[in-house]
Amino acid sequence: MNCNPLQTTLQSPRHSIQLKNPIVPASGTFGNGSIVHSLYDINQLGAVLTKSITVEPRSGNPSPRIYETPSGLLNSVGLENKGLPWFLEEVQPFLLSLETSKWVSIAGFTIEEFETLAHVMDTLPIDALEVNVSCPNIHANGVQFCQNMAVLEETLRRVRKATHHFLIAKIALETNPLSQALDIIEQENFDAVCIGNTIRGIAIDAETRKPFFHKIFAGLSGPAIKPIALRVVWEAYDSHPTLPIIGCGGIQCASDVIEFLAAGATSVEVGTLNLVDPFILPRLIQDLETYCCTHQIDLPNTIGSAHHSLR
Amino acid sequence: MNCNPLQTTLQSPRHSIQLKNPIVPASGTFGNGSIVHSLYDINQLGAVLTKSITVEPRSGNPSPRIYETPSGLLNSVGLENKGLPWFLEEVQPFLLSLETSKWVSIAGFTIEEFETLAHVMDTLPIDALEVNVSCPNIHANGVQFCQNMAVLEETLRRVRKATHHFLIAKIALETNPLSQALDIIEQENFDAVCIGNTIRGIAIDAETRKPFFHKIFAGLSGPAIKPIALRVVWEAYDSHPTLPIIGCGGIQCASDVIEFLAAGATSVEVGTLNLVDPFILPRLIQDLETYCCTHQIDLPNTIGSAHHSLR
Amino acid sequence: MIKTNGEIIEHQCIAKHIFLLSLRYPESNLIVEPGQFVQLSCPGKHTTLLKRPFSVFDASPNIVSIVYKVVGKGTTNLSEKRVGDSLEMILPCGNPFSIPQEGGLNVLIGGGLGIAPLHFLTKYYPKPPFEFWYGTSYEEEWIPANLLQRSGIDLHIHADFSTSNHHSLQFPENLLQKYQKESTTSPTKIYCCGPTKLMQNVTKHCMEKNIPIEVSLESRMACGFGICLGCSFLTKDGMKTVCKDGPTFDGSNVIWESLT
Amino acid sequence: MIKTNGEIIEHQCIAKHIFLLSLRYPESNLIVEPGQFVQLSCPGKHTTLLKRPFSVFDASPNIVSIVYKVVGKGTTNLSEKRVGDSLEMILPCGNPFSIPQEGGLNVLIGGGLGIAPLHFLTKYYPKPPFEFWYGTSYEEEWIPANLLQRSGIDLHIHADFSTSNHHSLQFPENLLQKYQKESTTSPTKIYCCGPTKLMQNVTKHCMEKNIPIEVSLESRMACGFGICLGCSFLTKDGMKTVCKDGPTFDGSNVIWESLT
Ligand SMILES: Cc1cc2nc3c(=O)[nH]c(=O)nc-3n(C[C@H](O)[C@H](O)[C@H](O)COP(=O)(O)OP(=O)(O)OC[C@H]3O[C@@H](n4cnc5c(N)ncnc54)[C@H](O)[C@@H]3O)c2cc1C
Ligand SMILES: Cc1cc2nc3c(=O)[nH]c(=O)nc-3n(C[C@H](O)[C@H](O)[C@H](O)COP(=O)(O)OP(=O)(O)OC[C@H]3O[C@@H](n4cnc5c(N)ncnc54)[C@H](O)[C@@H]3O)c2cc1C
Ligand SMILES: Cc1cc2nc3c(=O)[nH]c(=O)nc-3n(C[C@H](O)[C@H](O)[C@H](O)COP(=O)(O)O)c2cc1C
Ligand SMILES: Cc1cc2nc3c(=O)[nH]c(=O)nc-3n(C[C@H](O)[C@H](O)[C@H](O)COP(=O)(O)O)c2cc1C
Ligand code: FES
Ligand code: FES
Repeated sequence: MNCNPLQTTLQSPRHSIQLKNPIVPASGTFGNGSIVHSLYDINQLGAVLTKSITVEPRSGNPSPRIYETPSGLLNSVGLENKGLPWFLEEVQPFLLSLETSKWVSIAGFTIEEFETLAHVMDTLPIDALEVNVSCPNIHANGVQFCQNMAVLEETLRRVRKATHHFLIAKIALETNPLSQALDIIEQENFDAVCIGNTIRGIAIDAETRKPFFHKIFAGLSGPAIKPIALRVVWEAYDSHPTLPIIGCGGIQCASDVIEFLAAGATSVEVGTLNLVDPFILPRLIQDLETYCCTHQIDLPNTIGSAHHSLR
Repeated sequence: MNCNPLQTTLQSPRHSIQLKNPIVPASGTFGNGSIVHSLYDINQLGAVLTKSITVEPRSGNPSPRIYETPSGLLNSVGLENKGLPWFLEEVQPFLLSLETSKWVSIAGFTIEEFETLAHVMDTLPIDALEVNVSCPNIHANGVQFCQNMAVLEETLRRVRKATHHFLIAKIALETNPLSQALDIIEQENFDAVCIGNTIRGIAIDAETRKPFFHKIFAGLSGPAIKPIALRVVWEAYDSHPTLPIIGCGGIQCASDVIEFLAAGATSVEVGTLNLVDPFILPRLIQDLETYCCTHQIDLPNTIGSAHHSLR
Repeated sequence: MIKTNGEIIEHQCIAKHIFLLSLRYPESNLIVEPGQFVQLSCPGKHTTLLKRPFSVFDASPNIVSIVYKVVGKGTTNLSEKRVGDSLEMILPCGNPFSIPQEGGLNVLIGGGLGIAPLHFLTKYYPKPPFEFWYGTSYEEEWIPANLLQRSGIDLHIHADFSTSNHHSLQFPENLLQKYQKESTTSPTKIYCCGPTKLMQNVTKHCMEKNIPIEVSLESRMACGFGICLGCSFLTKDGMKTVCKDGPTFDGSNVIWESLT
Repeated sequence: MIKTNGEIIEHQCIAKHIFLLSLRYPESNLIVEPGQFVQLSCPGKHTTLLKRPFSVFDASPNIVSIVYKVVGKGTTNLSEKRVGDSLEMILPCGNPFSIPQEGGLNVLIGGGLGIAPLHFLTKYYPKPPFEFWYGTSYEEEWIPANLLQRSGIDLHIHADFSTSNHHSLQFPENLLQKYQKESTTSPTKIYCCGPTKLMQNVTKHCMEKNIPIEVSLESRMACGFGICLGCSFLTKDGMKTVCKDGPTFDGSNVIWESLT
């Protein structure tokens, strides 16, 4: 059989990055790569993406942090990380030693923090910077950056000024109005959008009838949210067909990947399933290859194909 | 053991309805009650709620209409029903013969249709009218009534004028801004809010890489959405503690019911699980009774208790 | 219609990806008729929520058998179950076939697993003469003849693997034509179950020849007992549910275009 | 650490709601040490997504055994599995206990199922003298002594059902006090596994008496191998993950308040 390669290109007006394949780990569900690299060669992945880094070290939220829901996971990790200086010292050397696309995720609680992070990352020879604008903005009453259009615009503008890197805005699936947020992402010369992060949910302990998490709210991820993530990707491609989309939410098998591509994603990120099966990413790549072979399709023509089928 | 009764009261400033217990079938997942009544006595339910009725008969959406997702269900039934005259002739007599709280769900595609339905229902001796404002408004580009605050306000106002019934506004879980929608519900003298309807999702057939549903978008329900529904109930109770809330989304066991009550619901609706297990509602009532007995709690003190635990 | 637990008492692979599964349940007064189906929960490694509908292939007091093909999550889970495992089920669902005429010639046309309810029909009504036509496009999916004949009735099984068309559209037309040339009596009734296209073609043929035709339809289902309208489709008598108003229908009443 | 399929070769109920489960896997060169755990997938009627962590109760080449208690969805599913079924698992996870000193007196304190990794410790290191103290608050959950002794080592099992307090807090204190009165030699090391409160109390005692204490912690986990930070907690050396940096820790390093 004539098998097409799995290469995919995230192409914006100003930048483009080529990936060996569309399979990328989602931030926060892959550590910083080194643990998984001891299990298999992570250079085979489309890209490696680190856990969101903040300026200051953060001990995150109190335990418990994990609650399983039907086909999903609520997490209240709270962006635990050892902060920017540690990242530069400990994570950077490993990341830069990799031979695939190297992506770093940054998270701020103020616009200034985002700016600082982008500025520092600008000097590193990485391939893309994912800007986690789905975290709460402490200046806007804890509302997510992507939920306040003025804040979003200002944040993206200042990040864009601070770095020449390929920039990905990672937004919440609840972003409203979605179309306006995407307009801003395009206008502020971001190169791609990642759709999306976890959905806000809560858990209550039926035994004690108290909130399960200290922070009450937590982020829902996993297969449960896939139909929603797929819908938001669909809508984004529909309204912004030239903005590269990285689909994320509940992916667990190659046909899920195909569905996200057909809905309009150029690549995907896989989160929760890494926690269920540490070896899932290489299998996804293999299965995707098999799928494309047996169905005689290539990736460039698959991206957005569910939309084209309607015309 | 000293067991407390499961009675619960939906109490608004102008109206109150007492239910034998908090267990109510969700509209559209129970037919009009008669099929299930042939399986068990549905008079034991807290209330019986009919499938949403529209003014005109509707044949609904083309098949396929059902797609299973991980712990969830996408449906594209499209409000199929035989219309108002049929309802009055065929459903009404059965409904009125019941000996529990009788609720009717109405859905319109224009404000006028809602008004007409409310007006006609006003003459029937039913106990509550659930107003499905989560369906698309054809005058507002198909946006749901509850997503456009001006439309929502006007709709509720005219429905309220058209009937003296106990009125429940059934809103989408995605309603944004939620707090403003709840303000409107209270201001327009609605008596309760049902939170919530299905969440918009899509499915793509990985084999053909085409949308699975003719209408592309469908409604996601079932256990997958429970953490989200519970969160919206929590937020509603937090901001509007005196507005009675009917919680709905993914309930499948008695502890789910307890969680919704603790989050702030006064009663609950069960949808998808009726389709999985036609006998679930009586079992929920029984299990809830057992739970309350073994935990020595009563319903009035359970409602909202997860909030009180924080104070 | 009841909900009960069925204990697996027989589970064997009878063709490629095709299994015969028999379940024993405690309720003894249940009447299960040909054309009805069961809603079977299929838990296992692959997460499932809804029960899956399967036609009754055979039934005797306290026992129901199905024949199923592994096509996805639920049926894969099912195939890993073993004798002694127990599964929740709802049964009987839907309306049975109408009673075959004793004097007449009842012709049964089954495509693929459409064989299941027709097999039960021949077993349930031992008196009427049946002619049983069975086709499948893949030789390896052929259900062994001894399974279809185990009811002790003399069946005429016509098989046709010659068509590569996987909807087996030619098979009934060829046979119907052949039948009409060679036979002296015309069928008094045709019962058909199989791929939708097959049933549509047979119905067209029957309507032309004025032969009563009864079909057993399939649809994506959620509840399986008429409360969700997930399986509604348009008939000449208006919208009907496959699960509750059917799955057996007078073929001439079906508006085939509405069954995607 | 590998992902593999374990075939159930032994599954028995050994006390109320408590089961012994042994799985055989194909990989032969795997080293599994006491204190490590397995992440076991628990599919079945109740939907589960994540694997569940269980301490290794015993291991020999190609075989790993756990002892588990039915407390929720996954363990209920597990209890319905039968010999011959196979389960996906990740193993070995986490760090083992440090090697017990051969000359010294190693005291093991297990509360409830905390017994599991300690049992494996006694079996894995046959030489060092152990004193094994085992307590459980519910008599019906008592794991039969023959299971704990089957390794052939002479164990001193001290049981105490007298406390109705279900965290069994009194049991180790009573025993530690008794021990210190009666014995001439002091323990060279204490290994403890059980409810968090128990471990916290034992640690406090040990720190007062200057006895080295190693604990095996529990936490709600997602990944079980250090990539999600779902099980992070504060130690005197900063944030650590239970799954990757532990589950075995020097008790004196743990900040107990951060383990809710
Ligand atoms: C009234 C009725 C009687 C049936 N009788 C039989 C029978 O006797 N033997 C048998 O093997 N099958 C029968 N089916 C089909 C059977 O229900 C499906 O094959 C089964 O539900 C697939 O479940 P799954 O979880 O393995 O597939 P899924 O993982 O849910 O889906 C995989 C694929 O299976 C197909 N499929 C899914 N649901 C249905 C459905 N409801 N109907 C048809 N195809 C579907 C689709 O192509 C889908 O892409 C019957 C269906 C109906 C409605
Ligand atoms: C390192 C480690 C070793 C363990 N070793 C054993 C062992 O040897 N034997 C054994 O029986 N159990 C052990 N546990 C606990 C075991 O993992 C849980 O009992 C199990 O995950 C519960 O799964 P479930 O699906 O049945 O419960 P769920 O339905 O998920 O939850 C039901 C209840 O179980 C409890 N629970 C859930 N997850 C955990 C968890 N990760 N840790 C503790 N309690 C939990 C909670 O009280 C919860 O409310 C260990 C846990 C860890 C972290
Ligand atoms: C434990 C956990 C930690 C996460 N941490 C981060 C993070 O640090 N930064 C971020 O942008 N997203 C984070 N996420 C979100 C994931 O990257 C991903 O967007 C989300 O889980 C949805 O994808 P999934 O359904 O495949 O998991 C985290 C998710 C989980 C489950
Ligand atoms: C098949 C189906 C049909 C539905 N029809 C209606 C309807 O007519 N009117 C309505 O207000 N909600 C309708 N709903 C939504 C349910 O009433 C309920 O709000 C939703 O399914 C969430 O609850 P659940 O997760 O318990 O199913 C329908 C849901 C399903 C699955
Ligand atoms: S499947 Fe629900 S009405 Fe037929
Ligand atoms: S459970 Fe994921 S880091 Fe420990």
